[in-house]
Amino acid sequence: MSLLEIRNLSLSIGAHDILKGVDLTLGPGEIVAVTGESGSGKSMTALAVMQLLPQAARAQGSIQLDGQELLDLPEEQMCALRGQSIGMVFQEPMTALNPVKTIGDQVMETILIHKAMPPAQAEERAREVLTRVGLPPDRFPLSRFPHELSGGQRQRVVIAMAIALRPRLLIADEPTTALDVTTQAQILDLLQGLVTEYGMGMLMITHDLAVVADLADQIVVMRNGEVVETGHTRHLLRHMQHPYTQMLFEASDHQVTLPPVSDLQPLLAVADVVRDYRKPRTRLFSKPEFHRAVDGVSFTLHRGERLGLVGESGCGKSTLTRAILGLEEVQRGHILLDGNPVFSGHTPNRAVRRKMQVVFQDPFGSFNPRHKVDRLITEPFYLLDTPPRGAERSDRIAEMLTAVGLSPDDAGKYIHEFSGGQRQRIAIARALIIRPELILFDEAVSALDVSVRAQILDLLAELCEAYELTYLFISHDLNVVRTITDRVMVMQAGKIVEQGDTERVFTDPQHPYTEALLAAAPRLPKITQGVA
Amino acid sequence: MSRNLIFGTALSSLVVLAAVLSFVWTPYDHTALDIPNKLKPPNATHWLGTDHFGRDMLSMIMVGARTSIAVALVAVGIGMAAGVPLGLTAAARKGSWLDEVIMRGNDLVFAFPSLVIAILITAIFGAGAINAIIAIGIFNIPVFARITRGAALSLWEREFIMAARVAGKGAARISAEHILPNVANLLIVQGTIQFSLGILAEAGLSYVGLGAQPPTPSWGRMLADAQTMVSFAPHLALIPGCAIILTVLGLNLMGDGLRDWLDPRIRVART
Amino acid sequence: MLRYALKRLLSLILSLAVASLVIFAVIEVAPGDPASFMLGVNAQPDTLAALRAELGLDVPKTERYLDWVGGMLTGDFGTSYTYRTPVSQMIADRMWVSLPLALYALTLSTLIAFPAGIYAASRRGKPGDIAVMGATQLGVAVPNFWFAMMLVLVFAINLRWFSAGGFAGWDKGGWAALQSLTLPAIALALPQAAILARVMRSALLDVLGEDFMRTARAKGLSRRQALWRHGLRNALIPVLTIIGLQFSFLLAGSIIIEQVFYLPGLGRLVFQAISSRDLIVVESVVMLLVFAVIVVNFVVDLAYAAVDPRLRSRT
Amino acid sequence: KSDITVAMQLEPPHLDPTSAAAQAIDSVVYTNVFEGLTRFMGDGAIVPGLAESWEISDDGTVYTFKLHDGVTFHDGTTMDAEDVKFSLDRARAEDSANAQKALFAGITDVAVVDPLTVKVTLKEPNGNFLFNMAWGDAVIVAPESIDDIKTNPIGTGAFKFAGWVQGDKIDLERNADYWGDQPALEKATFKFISDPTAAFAAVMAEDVDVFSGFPAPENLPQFDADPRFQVLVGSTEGETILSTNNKQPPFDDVRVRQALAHAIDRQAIVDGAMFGYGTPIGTHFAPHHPAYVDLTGNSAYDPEKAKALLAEAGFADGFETTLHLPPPSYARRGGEIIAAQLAEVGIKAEITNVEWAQWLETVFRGKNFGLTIVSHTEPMDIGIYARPEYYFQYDNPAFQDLMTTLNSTTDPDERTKLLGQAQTMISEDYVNGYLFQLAALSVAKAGVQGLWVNAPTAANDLTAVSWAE
Ligand SMILES: Nc1ncnc2c1ncn2[C@@H]1O[C@H](COP(=O)(O)OP(=O)(O)OP(=O)(O)O)[C@@H](O)[C@H]1O
Ligand SMILES: Nc1ncnc2c1ncn2[C@@H]1O[C@H](COP(=O)(O)OP(=O)(O)OP(=O)(O)O)[C@@H](O)[C@H]1O
Ligand SMILES: [Mg+2]
Ligand SMILES: [Mg+2]
Repeated sequence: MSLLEIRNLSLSIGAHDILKGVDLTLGPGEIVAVTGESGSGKSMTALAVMQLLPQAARAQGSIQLDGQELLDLPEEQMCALRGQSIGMVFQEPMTALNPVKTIGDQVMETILIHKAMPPAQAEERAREVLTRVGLPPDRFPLSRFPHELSGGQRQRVVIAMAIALRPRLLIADEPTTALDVTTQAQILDLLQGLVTEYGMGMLMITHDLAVVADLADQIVVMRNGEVVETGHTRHLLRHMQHPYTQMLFEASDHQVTLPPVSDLQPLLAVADVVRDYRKPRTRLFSKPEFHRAVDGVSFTLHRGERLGLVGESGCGKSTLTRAILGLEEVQRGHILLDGNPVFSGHTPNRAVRRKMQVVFQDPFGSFNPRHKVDRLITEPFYLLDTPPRGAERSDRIAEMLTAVGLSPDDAGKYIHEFSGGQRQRIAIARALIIRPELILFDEAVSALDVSVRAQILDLLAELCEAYELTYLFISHDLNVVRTITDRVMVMQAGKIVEQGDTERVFTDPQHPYTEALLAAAPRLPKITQGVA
Repeated sequence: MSRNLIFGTALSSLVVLAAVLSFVWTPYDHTALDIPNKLKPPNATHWLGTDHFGRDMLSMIMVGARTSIAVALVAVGIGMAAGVPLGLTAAARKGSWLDEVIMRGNDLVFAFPSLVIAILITAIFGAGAINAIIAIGIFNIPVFARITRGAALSLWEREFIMAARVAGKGAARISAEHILPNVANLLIVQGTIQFSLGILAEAGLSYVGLGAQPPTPSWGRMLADAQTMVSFAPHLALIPGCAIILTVLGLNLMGDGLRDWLDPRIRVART
Repeated sequence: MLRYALKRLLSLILSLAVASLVIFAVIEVAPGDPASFMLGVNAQPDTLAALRAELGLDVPKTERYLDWVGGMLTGDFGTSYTYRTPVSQMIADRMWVSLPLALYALTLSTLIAFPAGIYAASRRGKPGDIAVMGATQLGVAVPNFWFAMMLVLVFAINLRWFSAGGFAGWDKGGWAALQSLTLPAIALALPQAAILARVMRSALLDVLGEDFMRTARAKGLSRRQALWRHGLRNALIPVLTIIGLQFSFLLAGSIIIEQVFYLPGLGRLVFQAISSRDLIVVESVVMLLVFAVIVVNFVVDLAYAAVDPRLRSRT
Repeated sequence: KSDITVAMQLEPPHLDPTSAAAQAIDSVVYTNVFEGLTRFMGDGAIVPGLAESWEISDDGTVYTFKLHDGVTFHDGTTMDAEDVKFSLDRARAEDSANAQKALFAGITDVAVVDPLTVKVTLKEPNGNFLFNMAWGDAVIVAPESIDDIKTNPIGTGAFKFAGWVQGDKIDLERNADYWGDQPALEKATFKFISDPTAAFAAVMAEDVDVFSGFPAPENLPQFDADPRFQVLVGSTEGETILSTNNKQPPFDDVRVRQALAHAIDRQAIVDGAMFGYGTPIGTHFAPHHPAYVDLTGNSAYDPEKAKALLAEAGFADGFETTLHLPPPSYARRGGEIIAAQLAEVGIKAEITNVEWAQWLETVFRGKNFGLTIVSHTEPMDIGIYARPEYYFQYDNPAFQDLMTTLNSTTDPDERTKLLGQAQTMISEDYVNGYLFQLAALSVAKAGVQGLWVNAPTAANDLTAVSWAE
């Protein structure tokens, strides 16, 4: 008999139908992965099982756990099930823990709230599960507070809380999305180990198809609140039925062809750059200590070249970007663009600045919500001595919008009228409008859904053709970097540990860190397309 | 628009309307004494009765609204005019000595018990509307400085500010072009609330005799005058009291409504 | 933690120093001479000069400032011009009225606000919430002195349950003293309680939307358990700020309230001292109030650290 | 019942009546704690105090006082001629802090004849000398207790100082060793309630037994109608006047001052500000005094005449001036009414409310004012009109001569005549706007008897007060 059985689950919030007849089955010891693009209803399905839906939500259909119907279970009995029979792990480890309670208390709470065992024993159990998730109490005492742990460690605590009572069902909603590739690999390993060890069933929600392919016994693909396809992993990968599923997998491994690099004139020269941040003082009059975010970085970027920069979160990628843009002074070394320093004296160099533009990660945060698109994308005109006016200005706007696949009419709209992908197009238009010689992409596609990401990568390739772009592409997503760059640098703790032609680095990494990074990254199996 | 906003706006507009109307028309001359007819309860000729000098209460309440609004409005204006630039500067220069000085200065003003200082200021420089405005205004400065800085700081973290910096814009320009419009909602809401607090403060100062001077009517002074007569002429205390309560209530409801309407996420300090 | 406390302490001392300068400067420019006030309309010039010398008013201002500050550091606040008794003694006496009053009011307002705020937050949008919030809107709008007037009218004059004012004195027993502080405390507390209840509610609602509350529910805690075990302590952080600020409002608010109930507290003292130009008393009392506010905020900051472990490790 | 709680508005700053002007000091200690050679009675009469009797030399310059035997101070020391000499010499000394030094100005010598006899020599005869010696500023104090007299007053009176809770109350208790008749009360508490509302509430709630100098006349009818209370309405020495800066244009023109006088409706002020309590006056003199001349006719309410006078003085369109109002309600309320009445004849008086300290500084000493309202509560103070530097700056040599003559005149009839002349002179010169004599208003519980109804000086004489059975 199956552990969890969802039949014809429909859900509406007010007038919106969020889920439409979702079916899903999960057996003990099995991992079922639910995937699909953002907003497809993955989280809502999970929350429905937990009966932790938003207050206004109305659910119909049937959700059975070991034959027990959950939808019409009274709240007290549901409370008894949560934590005891069903455990749940959430996406954001940074906020999923109560900041004012120790991790020991929080893990023990799961046990104590169900009166499963007396406090002394509960504490013993807490130690045990924390050890199991890789936080042995001799190194991570129960008295630690969440803020004293890293993101990955916090996620382990959340997992420990969820498995403390060995629930039959574990629900994990994007448990690794917020984590580094290496940490992600460890956490996924841990989850898989727990499932086999305890014989739990796991409902795993993720939009990362590589993870899905790696881990799941069964895959459920959702779109707009409906299950479009479901099946055993190996079978589904080989025989995709639904075009949406195919599109999803195709887009995840999207490849573009870049035009060849013409001549190799050096454009950007970064030599031995060091950027220190002053740490908060530990003692009142002690000498300030420094955190070295960028540590002796040197490289050259040639005109027409597409350079990648990869590395874990916090390794200093964005800091380097800001230094190159001349937004912050560096403590040592020089950054020359076309032979001129970006920072002269203590002031940014305007003449150099106008040769550079940037595209940021967050499609929602990178625009002033109060300005219209025309004003937004012409902001870089401020760098020009004689900015275009009148008809010339509107022509440039129209040209740029068309170039990034939007319509000139969009100039009069506000940013909230656009989707995430469209916004990123606008961001690219803004970067291109003064025809800079260098563009920096700082995680420019990381926040986008796979299909949208594929479109943006296509757009970039087209633009390379049309405008002969030179760019530095920063990302933690190795697959993307691999296809969109000619050369790549690997950064670790502020240092560039390896650089070389992209293909060479990916196929034959020299540095152990690069190797580790590549090994940790989940990879999509080669999918034999069009068999069906 | 929420019920709060509609009700609050209606109530506040009523008060503003009464104040504006009082410039052109009041039922009686609000300064005209009629001692033989003093302390009359509300009746057909004097809708809200007469005070201890026989003056028409309705006329006085209408003209008093003028005083309350003027004092509170100008005080809020002072607070905004000085506080917002300070807050913007502090945020733009986060962590610098300038930020430190501005914020410590704010803390210092906050540390002074506002009413004591207001009393001191008016006692020293003389009672009167102008000094009341200054006294109330000074304590509005740190409120606006703090709230502006707080909101601006989080905006400075946003990527669109980074984009503006990449476009070569300086801190002053960014503050004016990007930060200010984005904190405007917050300031409007806080302004409404400070406005209502200003009305209460003016009433308090006038109550202790340090607000607008006679013959300019003021709700607070009407209350002070009424104090000893509550037991035999309760309308003298009830009417100005209700005027204050309704005005403040209206403004607060409007502030809350505005906040929900303009942006449900913004935070407003209510102290 | 200690470092954090030390750093806050340093800025506290700095604030106090600046505050003392400001207070002295502001008060010294006040027109009105304490000596001529004391001697009245028929004072002869020579008498006046004699008195000014006796009061130390003929000393240069900088010297007087240093004397004053130096004295305060050793607990000597000088001698009142009009009362001719040590200011520290007067303040100490008055403190026994003002401090219990402020604390009483603070306790009352907390006792009212916490349950009201928690109740409203847990019934968000339901009639109970709307009723409580409506009441608080009204409470915020009521001027406390007007409220005090109404309390006296109803409870002292008409019902005669409480005395209309005055202070029984602690020597008459704590009960009598508390009783004479009850009406003033209520008058001070209710408007503050309204504000506090609103803050409590919105802080709780914010916390209820946090991810860790969902985590708590996922562990099997009921809505109520999650609220009490995880919500309250986190909501306490903004609430503490307001309580800290309220303390200064209560101290200041008591100036008027003490007037209405003729309580011999600091507020009355400062009012009388201002009108009789007993500058040294004014300076010292205002300084004391500022000191109280700064210290309370310091304590609130430390309380934060007790509530929020993130602050403990921060330097 | 043998204890009483007397409330009053102002708290004394300290308790030495010989070194401050504050009337609140006298209100507590006069005759209760401290006594002088002579004393006021409730009806204003001057009777022997610590001096049993006295002889006046024929030329009127030597007073020989015979003191009561067996009088002791509260600290047990005896009161004798040395103490009298000490007290008078202290008051008239160069560095004396006595607020009424003028009272002692005429004394040239104080000599101890024997322990119970003192001889006081004056420069010239002074018809007011015994009156002067009755003032609170002239009470007899002892050198032993002078150092902390301000906080621990040691006098000879029927009550001893027993404690002071500053900001709240002062306790007195019966002096068992009192030389005179024992008072009926064993204990007395003076409570200080400055706020008029609080005063009303305190009386209503029966927190106090007596409220002397009740600040809110509007509440008296209520007390009167309530059988629990009695209302005592008497007279004070306070001439409430619209003081006018005689040196400041346009008030240097007598026509303008006369216009002011006619523009004011006294009765409206008495009704509006004092709710009917107070006697209209036409000159600076107490109506209950035998020498009083009713001159209210000189300044009858007549706005038309006021306008005409203003036009004649060249102010047909009126003018602007300032009106400084000290805290008491007679001034604040009266000021509002006067401002409105002046506005009727075209005079725009801008009201500035001031504290007493400010009033003393700007108005009284700085003479920087146009108009102000104040009650002159010193008894028999018409002499201030002979001082040209006095804040209203009336400089009339004829009047000054009149006063010199008066001071050296001892014949009662002659004095009455001279006083009448003086009253008329200032009334016809319209020096100030004469409004009304301040009423002494007190509320007491129904059973209290023996209280002063009038207030010839600031005092709450409790020696004769008792509770009815
Ligand atoms: N509290 C809510 N009130 C109203 N609508 C909601 C609420 N939460 C989610 N929705 C809507 O429900 C739909 C499904 O959301 P859900 O969170 O399940 O998506 P998801 O597949 O988990 O997406 P993601 O990958 O971005 O987490 C979305 O359209 C979303 O806008
Ligand atoms: N303004 C700053 N002040 C102090 N430290 C900073 C500041 N900005 C960045 N850092 C620190 O510098 C290091 C590098 O940060 P950076 O943002 O460059 O990392 P990143 O590689 O871009 O990471 P991510 O992939 O998460 O964006 C981090 O440890 C970060 O904490
Ligand atoms: Mg989701
Ligand atoms: Mg980054």
